[in-house]
Amino acid sequence: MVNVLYFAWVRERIGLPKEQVETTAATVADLVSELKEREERYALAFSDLTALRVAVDQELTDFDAPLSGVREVAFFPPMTGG
Amino acid sequence: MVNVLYFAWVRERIGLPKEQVETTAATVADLVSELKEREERYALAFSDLTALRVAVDQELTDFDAPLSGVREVAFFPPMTGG
Amino acid sequence: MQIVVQEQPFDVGDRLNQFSASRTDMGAVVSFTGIVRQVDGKLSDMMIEHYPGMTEKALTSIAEDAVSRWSLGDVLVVHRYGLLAPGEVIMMVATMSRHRADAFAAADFLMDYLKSRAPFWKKERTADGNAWVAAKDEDEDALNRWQTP
Amino acid sequence: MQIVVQEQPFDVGDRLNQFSASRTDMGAVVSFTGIVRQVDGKLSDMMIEHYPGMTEKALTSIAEDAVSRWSLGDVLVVHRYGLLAPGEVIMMVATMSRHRADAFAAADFLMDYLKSRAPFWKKERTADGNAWVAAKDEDEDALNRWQTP
Repeated sequence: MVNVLYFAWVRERIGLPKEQVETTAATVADLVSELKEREERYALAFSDLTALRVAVDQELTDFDAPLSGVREVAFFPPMTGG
Repeated sequence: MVNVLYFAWVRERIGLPKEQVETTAATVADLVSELKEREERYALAFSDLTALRVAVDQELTDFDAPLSGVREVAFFPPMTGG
Repeated sequence: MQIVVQEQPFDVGDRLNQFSASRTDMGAVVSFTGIVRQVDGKLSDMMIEHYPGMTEKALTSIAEDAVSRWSLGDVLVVHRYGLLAPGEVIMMVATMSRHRADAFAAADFLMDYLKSRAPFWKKERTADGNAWVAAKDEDEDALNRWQTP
Repeated sequence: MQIVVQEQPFDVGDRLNQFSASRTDMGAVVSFTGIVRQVDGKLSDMMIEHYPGMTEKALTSIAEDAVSRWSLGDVLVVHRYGLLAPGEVIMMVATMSRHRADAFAAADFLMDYLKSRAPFWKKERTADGNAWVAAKDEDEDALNRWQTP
């Protein structure tokens, strides 16, 4: 079980800020594949991975990051702080 | 007749901040030569021109600047603003 | 090092004065203030979303990186989230150092990293509709300035 | 453009707040504050001498140069002279621009030129005696960064 968080337009497209996901995915990319299978809104949100960033346990990482032992995965567009 | 101003350690060595000088010097360098002739304290203050800067009518310039029509000449060490 | 993430407005001048007064052995203080910019009178407001928890970690990590790269007396980062009107302060950074070069470089570095590596997202509401502010390629490129070979 | 040369202390925070609030179409404000730095507890005070008349002209000319090089909303320079104690503010510059790169570069530029081209001289009084602060070669070298080829 992993907490999945969505921010900005990813949150808007998927329609919720956070959910618990039952998964055995080995990597972030595997988790994304599982989510895309679920519903159209997920497929839409994850249609272009180059437009997305991912954080695992609140650290920015890549889509090939392993999910073993991970509590929290977040998907969001490129950040615009400052 | 030109107003000659001295700042920082140039002022201290010469012993006054400002004086009126009767001169027919063509350039700043000529004026410096005249001043050095006057007294030991002037010779001392102007002994190393590379350690000095000059402004003519409140604009930074070089020692070969002409003095024709000039009202004010200032001598000082390199500036340390900020 | 002071990292503050908050919804409520803050006074940049007060913050900067406090920061500057905290040390007497530092000769140089640089600050950057980011303000919601009015564009052609069209912007109604800006909603800033962030990632609570990760935001504080990311800002701390960026500030620690700055402290390791330059000789700094202290670093301050204050960043707001929530709804902001045009003219309101979004965030500030301040750096202090003995001599000016370190404080300037560190503030510049902090802003480049904050821009692309701190988890904030901005949505602008204008007369023409609402839109998420897109990240700029030039902001990502700016990070290359700080790569050590 | 605001150029102020004065003997009395001033409040950097207040000045910066006023400066920042004067425009709503600018998203970035950078400030630099120069402070009398305490060194090993030895400095009693600093006397800053300047060249009245030329100082204002030189500061204005440097600020105009910055305005011609970058896209700036406004420039502020405040510089004190007279007797200052450790911890007191000597001077500040502030710049504002739409995007951060201009404000950063302009503030950096202003400081480099102020350092070597504005007619101020500093004398430090310490336990070991009094001495004029010497100009540094690196400050003169810093000006080369801004030469356009």
